[in-house]
This record gives sequence, C-alpha cells and structure tokens, in this order.
Amino acid sequence: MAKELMMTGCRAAAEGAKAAEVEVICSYPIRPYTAIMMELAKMVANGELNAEFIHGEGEHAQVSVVLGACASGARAYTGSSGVGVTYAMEVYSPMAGGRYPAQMSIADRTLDPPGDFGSEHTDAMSTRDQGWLLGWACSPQEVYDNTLINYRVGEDHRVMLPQMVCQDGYFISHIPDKVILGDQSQVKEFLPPYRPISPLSTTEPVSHGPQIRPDQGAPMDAARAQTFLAVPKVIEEATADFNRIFGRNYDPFVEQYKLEDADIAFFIQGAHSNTCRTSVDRLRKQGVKAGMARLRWVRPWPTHQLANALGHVKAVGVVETSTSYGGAMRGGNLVHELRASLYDLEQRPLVTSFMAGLGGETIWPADFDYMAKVLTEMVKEKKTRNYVYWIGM
Amino acid sequence: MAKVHEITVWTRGVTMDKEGRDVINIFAKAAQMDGKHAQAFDNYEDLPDRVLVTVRKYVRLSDEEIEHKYIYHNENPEVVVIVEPTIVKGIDILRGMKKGGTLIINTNRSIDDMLKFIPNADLLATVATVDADGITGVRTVDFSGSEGGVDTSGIGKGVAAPICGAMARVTGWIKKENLAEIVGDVSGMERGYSEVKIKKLG
Amino acid sequence: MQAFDYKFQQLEPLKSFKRAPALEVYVPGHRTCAGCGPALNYRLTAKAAGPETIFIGPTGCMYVANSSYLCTPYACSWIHAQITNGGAVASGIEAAFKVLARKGKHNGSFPNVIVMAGDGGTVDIGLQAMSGMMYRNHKVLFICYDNESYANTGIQTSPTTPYGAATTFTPPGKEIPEGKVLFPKDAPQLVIGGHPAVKYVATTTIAHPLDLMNKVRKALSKPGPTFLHMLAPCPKGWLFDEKLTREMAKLAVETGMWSMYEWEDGEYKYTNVPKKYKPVGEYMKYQGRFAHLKPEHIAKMQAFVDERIKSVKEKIPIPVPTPKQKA
Amino acid sequence: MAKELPGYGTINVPKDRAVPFGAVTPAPVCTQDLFQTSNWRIVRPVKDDEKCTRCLICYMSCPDACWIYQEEQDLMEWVAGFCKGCQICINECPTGALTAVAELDFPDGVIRLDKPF
Repeated sequence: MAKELMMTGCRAAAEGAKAAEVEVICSYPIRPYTAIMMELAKMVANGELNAEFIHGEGEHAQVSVVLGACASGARAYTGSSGVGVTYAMEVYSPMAGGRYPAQMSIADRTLDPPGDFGSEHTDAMSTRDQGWLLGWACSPQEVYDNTLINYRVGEDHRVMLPQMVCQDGYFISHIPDKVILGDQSQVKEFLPPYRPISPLSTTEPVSHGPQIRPDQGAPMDAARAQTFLAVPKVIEEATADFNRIFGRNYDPFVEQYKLEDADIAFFIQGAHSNTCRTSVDRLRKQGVKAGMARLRWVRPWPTHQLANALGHVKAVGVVETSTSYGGAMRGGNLVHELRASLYDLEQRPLVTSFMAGLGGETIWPADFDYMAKVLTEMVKEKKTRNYVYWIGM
Repeated sequence: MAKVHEITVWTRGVTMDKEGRDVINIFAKAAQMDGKHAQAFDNYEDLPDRVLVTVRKYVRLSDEEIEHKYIYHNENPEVVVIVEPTIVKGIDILRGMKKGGTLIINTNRSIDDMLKFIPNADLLATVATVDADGITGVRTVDFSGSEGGVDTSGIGKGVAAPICGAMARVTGWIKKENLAEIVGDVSGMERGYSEVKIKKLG
Repeated sequence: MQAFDYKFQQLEPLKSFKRAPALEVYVPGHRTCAGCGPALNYRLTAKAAGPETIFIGPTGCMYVANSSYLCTPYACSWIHAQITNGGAVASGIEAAFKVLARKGKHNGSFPNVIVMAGDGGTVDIGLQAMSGMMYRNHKVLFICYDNESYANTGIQTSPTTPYGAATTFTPPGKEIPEGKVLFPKDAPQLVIGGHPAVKYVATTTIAHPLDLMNKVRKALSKPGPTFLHMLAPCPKGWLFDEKLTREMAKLAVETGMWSMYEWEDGEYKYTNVPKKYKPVGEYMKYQGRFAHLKPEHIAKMQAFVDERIKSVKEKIPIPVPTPKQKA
Repeated sequence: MAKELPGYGTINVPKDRAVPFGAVTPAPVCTQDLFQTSNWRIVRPVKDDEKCTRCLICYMSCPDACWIYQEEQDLMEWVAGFCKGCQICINECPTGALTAVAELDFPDGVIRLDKPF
C-alpha cells in the first residue's frame, strides 16, 4: 500500500533508492547529502535492503565504486554535495562514456571558499557537459519520484547513461514535507530490473574501455550525441508511465504554471520554485500577469519545449542559483541556454538573469515582487536594460 | 595550394627512435637554411614508442608557406626512408606513394635483395641504399627530444648523419653544405653522401 | 551478517613449469615493448589466475600498450580504470558480485578480481584508492607491476624510481648530477604497515615464474585483500638491451636491490636470499639510466641497499644450532 | 511563434567508422589477430631440437607467449606471427639451443599489415 509520510528530501532519496532495490551503495560524508547515506546505512544494517554498503574513501572513489559495480551488472547508487561533486570530476566522463547507468543523488551545496553549507546549484551544474542525465527536483516527493524515473530512463537500452538527481541542500534535503511512498508492486510495474549490456563476466569475457585512435573518437562522440537525441522520447514515456502508475501529474520537462496568458514569466529550477509559485499567485492578485516555467531536466535540455512554453511571454526572468563568472550574460548558467533556446522564435521574449539564492540565501517573496517589477518595466520599455540583476546587492 | 613534398621516415621504437627523429629534424633544418618551408614531426599515434615497434616520422617540404599543417599522416609520400631494413618485410612502406617515388634504405644488403621484399616496387623510380650502420655504428638513444621536447644530446651524431647525406644526394632537395653545419658527425654525413648506391628503375 | 558461501576459487600451488596451465589468458598480440617485463608479468599472472578472472587495468603501459585501438589481449574480462582509482573500481566489482551472488543473479564461482597497476597507480596517484580497498576488506588481489617509472608517458620519475636514475623529469645536470635525488617508497611495507585486513603480501620478480605464479595463486585463495609487488624491468625506461629483461630481475635480487619475501599473518618468509650479495654496481652497469653516476653516487646507493639488507637479515629467523653428535 | 524551430539534425556514423557501444569489445580467444607483431622482429630465434631439453624456460620467459610446448610430439613450437624478436629466450636458453638469425635471411614471413602498429 502506498503511504503518506512527512520526510526530508534526504530520506525521500533513500526511500527511492530502497524502492529501486539498489544493490551497491557507496558513501562518503559531506553535508547536506549525508543523511541519504545515513538512512540507507540503517536500512542495510536492519536487513531491509539487501545491498553492499561501501564506505568510499572520497567522492572520487564513490563514483569509481559504482562504476565498477554497474559494469558488473549491479544497480548502483551514490551521492554527494558541493566540493565532493567536483572532487569526483575525473570519473564522470568514463562513467558516461562506458555507458554505466548508475545514479548519483546530489543535495546542492556552495563550492568553497569559504566553507558554506548553503545550497547553490553550481556543484552539479559544473558537471553538465560530462554526458550525464541531470535534473532538479522541487520537493521531497519529486526527489523520491525522480530517483525512480531516472533509473528507468538511464537503464533503458536506448539510453544507458548515468544520472544525477539533484535537490537543493537544506531547503529540500532538510525540511520535511509530505511524501507518498509507492507500493512495491507499483515500483515493480514501473521499474524493470537492471539489464546490463555486456557486463564483466566470467563466462562471456569482454574488454571494457580499450584505447582508441583519434579517428575513432569522433564516432564515439557522435554515438553519444545520437543517444541524447533519443533520450527525450524515453523521458516522455517514463513520465507518462509514472504519472499513470503512481497517480502524479508531471510534465516531462517543464512545469508550466499559469503561463497561458502570462506577460512575464520566471524561469527557475529546484526548491525556490515553490516560493515562486506562491509569488505568481500573489502577483496575479495584484493584477500582474505572471507565470512560471520550472525546468525538470538540464540534460537533455528541452529546447523546443521551452520555446513553446515561453515563446508568447513578453519578458522572462531567469532565476539563477548558480554562477558562471565571466559568462556571456555575467549571470548564471541557465540564462545562456534559455536565450539560445528562444533565439529562433520570430518574436522573442526579452530575457534577463536574476542572481538569487546564492550561497544558500533565502529568496524572499519580496524578491520575486522586485523581479516582477523589473520584468514589467522591461515589457513597458520593450528592451532588456541589463543582462543580469544581483538580487539584494 | 602550394605543392608539398612528403617524406616518410620509418624507424623502430626506442633503439632507433632518436636516429629517425634526427633524420627529419636535420632534413627540415637544412631545407629551411635554403629558405624553404619545412615541417618535421613524429607520428603522434606511434607515441609512446615501444622497443622495436615500427614508428613513422614525417617531413613536409614546400617552396611556399605550408597552408595546412594539422595532419596526422603523410598520405602520399614521394620519398620513403627506412632506418632499419627489416621493416620492409612487415609493412607496406610504399602505401600512398604515387608512381615515380624514391626509396632510401639503411642496409649493407644489395638493392635487388631488398626489392624482393617489396611487391609494389613498380611505384619506384629510384631505390638507394646506404650502409649507415657500417659507416658510423652509432645509434643514439635520448628521450629528451620526444613528445615535442628538445634533444639535449645534440643532433646527427649517429646513423642519421650518413642517412641524411644519402638523402641530400638522392633527392637533391637539400645541400650537403647545409647538412655539414647541422650534424654532429660531418664525416659520416659526407661518407653517406658519397657512398650511397643508387639504382634507377624502369 | 549471515555467512554466505560465495564460492571463492581455491587455486592449488603449481609444482613445475609443465604443470602450469597451458591456457594463455593474456594472449599474444599487443603493443608492449619487445622484451617487456610488465607484459611477461601480466602473462604469468593471468596464466596462474585462470580464465575466471576480472582484471582491472588502471592507466599505464599495461593499459595503453595492451589495449591499443580497441584490440585487447585479455582473454578474460577486463576493465579500464583511471590511474587514480584501480582499487575503488575493483571494490565496486567485488561488491557487485557479492550482492549478485546473494541474490542468486550470479551463480558460478566467484571471479578472481585483480588490479594490475603500475607503480604510479599503486603508491603515487593510486595509493588512496588501493588503501581504501584494502581497509574495507574486499576480496581483491592488488598487484603492483613495478617498472620503477611512469613509462607510458615517456619515462618520468615515480615514487619507486631508484635514487640516481635518469628520467625525463630527473635529468642529470650540472646542478643535480645524480638525476633523481630521492629514495623510493616501499610499497609492500606501506600495505603491511597500515592495513589490518590484509593477511598476505609478497614480493617477486618476472625472473622467478613459478614463484610468481604460486604467489598469485596463494593470494587469490585468501578470503580478503592481498598485495603482490612484482619487479618488472623495463628495457625502455631503464635503458638496457631488451634481451636482458629477466637478467635484470635476477641481478636485482642478487645485489639486494630487490628482496623476495612473503608476509603471511604477520610472519616474514624470505626466499632467494644470496649467500653473498653482489655489489649494486653489478646491477647498475647494464642500465643506461645509471650511466651518468659517479662512484660517490653508487656508494650512496650501496649504503641504502646495505641498510635494507640488514633488516632482511633481522627478519630471517636464525636457525637453532643443533649440537654435533659425537662419533 | 508561427515560425518552425530548427531540428537537431541527424547523426549517421558511417558503418566503416562505427565503434562498439560503450567501447566494449569481446575478449580475444587464443591470439589477438588484429594485432600481429611479427613485423617488430629484426632477428628470429632458430632452435636446435637436438640441443633443446624441453626445460620450458623459453616458454616461461616470453612476454608474448611465443613458445608453446607440443606435448604429443615433445617439441617446442615457435609462434612466428607474434614474436617481436626480443631475444630473451635466446639469452635465457641454458643449453644454447637457440640462435638469433637475421629476419632478412628468411624469404618467408612477409606481411603487409594495413595499420602499422
């Protein structure tokens, strides 16, 4: 029986991993994701989960361990935060190139210096070009759901790619919220067992990852690019199945909130979308036609879906919780890709970037009011005055 | 595009790698002294070289600025130089050569003996042999100049010197006088120049 | 946790060359140097371990030279690891087979999991992953094929490169005449000193094939992590005539540059201890990497080796003298 | 938004350039035939069956597994296709049953490998 409980995003991620019956888990402590592993450790110790729980000697080892496990045919799970995510950087590309569909659960944390436990998306965003599936949840419920959806998509033989399931540190990872846990029969119906392609084996020996010549590199890259063209369809199928089996209502790529008749829109991902949603309601009451587009997948990036969702809006404010120092708009990462996605529209919305929530700072309802004011002025003036606004600065 | 002459040098890893590298570097330097444009480089895929593996070194030579420098291979060599003669048994050394090419081998065996191992010798207009090992007997080994470094042990002190002498005589593309300013073993170079055996093929 | 029979392989010792398995698990057709010590090391190890083995190959010569252009010589399963993470990837593989066996998804005998790492992948950049694996008690054999340099990148110094060796990162010059000035790390002692889960550590060389194969088989028959340190002379990096590869390993033992021993459950057992050690110069004179050394440098090396030999002698139990019987 | 948006194009890896999925290849069986190494050789070992005692030291010394003991005929067999000519076996043979002979003295063993390794 499905049951509703109050739990944090960390517990929800662990519940998702348990529901997926992960087989090899590799841990290393770093705040704020640590509780995911604490919860899993209890489940293994209690015999609720038949898995190997390995204490990695660092994040680099964590990803390496799940690489080896996944290559051997086991469903593997790990996770990290902040500088832990970047410490493992070397192994992301072999993981994706070897087509090992393990999962990494990220609770975001600001990169050093100085040590800051607050949430910022730059940690996982900095891995976005390594060939992993990457996306953000906006609630503990969605963390649980994304854990299952990501395994289903990543392990699909049309995909076979590792996945990063991200949640904001503290806001999602540490604040309990209602989560409906699926019944194991629902999980079984949705998520088939992991079927590896040519795993390491004693009966059918294989070589994983031999050297290639430069002229063999381009076909390999092309094959991976081809895979990413196929991923959206798999995501659509998986999301539809998930909605049907678990009774949810996800848009596969972009949550569209009151966008139909919106003049201005916020483009956002992760936890702050909840404050944004209520702000949209408040702004609407004040007569401002606001809306919100919430991104669920950064990789693959839903170019067409965003163009369709936001094409009719007059001004879009990208609420960024990541940094891209010296980048084209001097803002975060999302604005570049959103602007590029809208470029080919006949009538493009005006786009600016709002640097907000950095270092884990709260984004207040009043901040959204201010952003709405900026966007409304842009609409009035019919121009983008600044590429970027630092909220509160 | 300017005409680019391609010279491919075949040698063996580690034990004769430095000598092969010397051949291309000396040849290119000598050509540059005459105002020609020349490029000399290791085959990147052959690195890191292993003891006795066949490895390739390339020279590209032109009267004008070489427009396209970023290639991995000489596709159509006009001149092929074999630093270690056994290589002819195991590799199609004339691969990509157009009719009328030149082959220069470091060996004390006869030209006809060597041709027995080259089924596509009809591509050749000229075959030459030089007994570079007999002339100097020196094979320098030095890794400092590999991977784009600079050879600390100098240049042209071993079999490369007579081989380059022979190449100057056979190709006519570089001057012996220029070689004498570059190589460490000038007399070895001059002996290579004068002792090279040349055969013109029909 | 409940005891579970993972069907670990038990490999009997080999009595002679003729009794060694005829099957080649590391087959010919690879781009290693003519006369490559590490390749011989790989071949003998694979032969001893048999086909139900999974090799983890961290980056190094035994990755790049062996698996060139999608052709590999491993007749058993093999996976590339980064030079950094051989121990960690092996941990994941071992753990996966354990859980798959418990869940009935893998029913055959448990594979021999062997990391074949170079010296850099063992005691330099790979040290952390190796140590983590050993601490966690994974049933993995970690082999260091020691060719005493980063050979694949063109012979750069590693922590096991001996004092006085010329490498492309330690070229001898006016200011630094001896080339390498540091003394090497001691890989097996690093393992023995700090890893209580490890019950078996041994050293051997490619010139002692039966010893090597039996140490591999013994290590694989242990239920936990094991470590083998194998001297694999490198004709390119050490600059000796490639036909002398085995000769170099033999001379290393005869001069005390290398000691052959087993460490099992806390006890040392030394083998091939020469009655009288040859001077280290006998070993160094064949190798171009030492050609620039002056007598004072060789003396410094001799002193270092003498010190090590002393500790070898301390670890060999003195035989209890038996009283002569009166006629 | 009347205009149609661009697509992502199609990617077709030419058949002759295709690489295996995830760079996973099947393991070789007896030899890696795609990688013959006989062309590394300058000399080859020639054996004298009279002097050979079948001690198997050559077999245990070869990095390239180029000596095989044929039990039925009680003979050592040399693997010409892969011997790199390192001469370890010649150097190690305790009875002098092996000698090095220049490869160019033999008319056989000519190969024309497509990719020079």
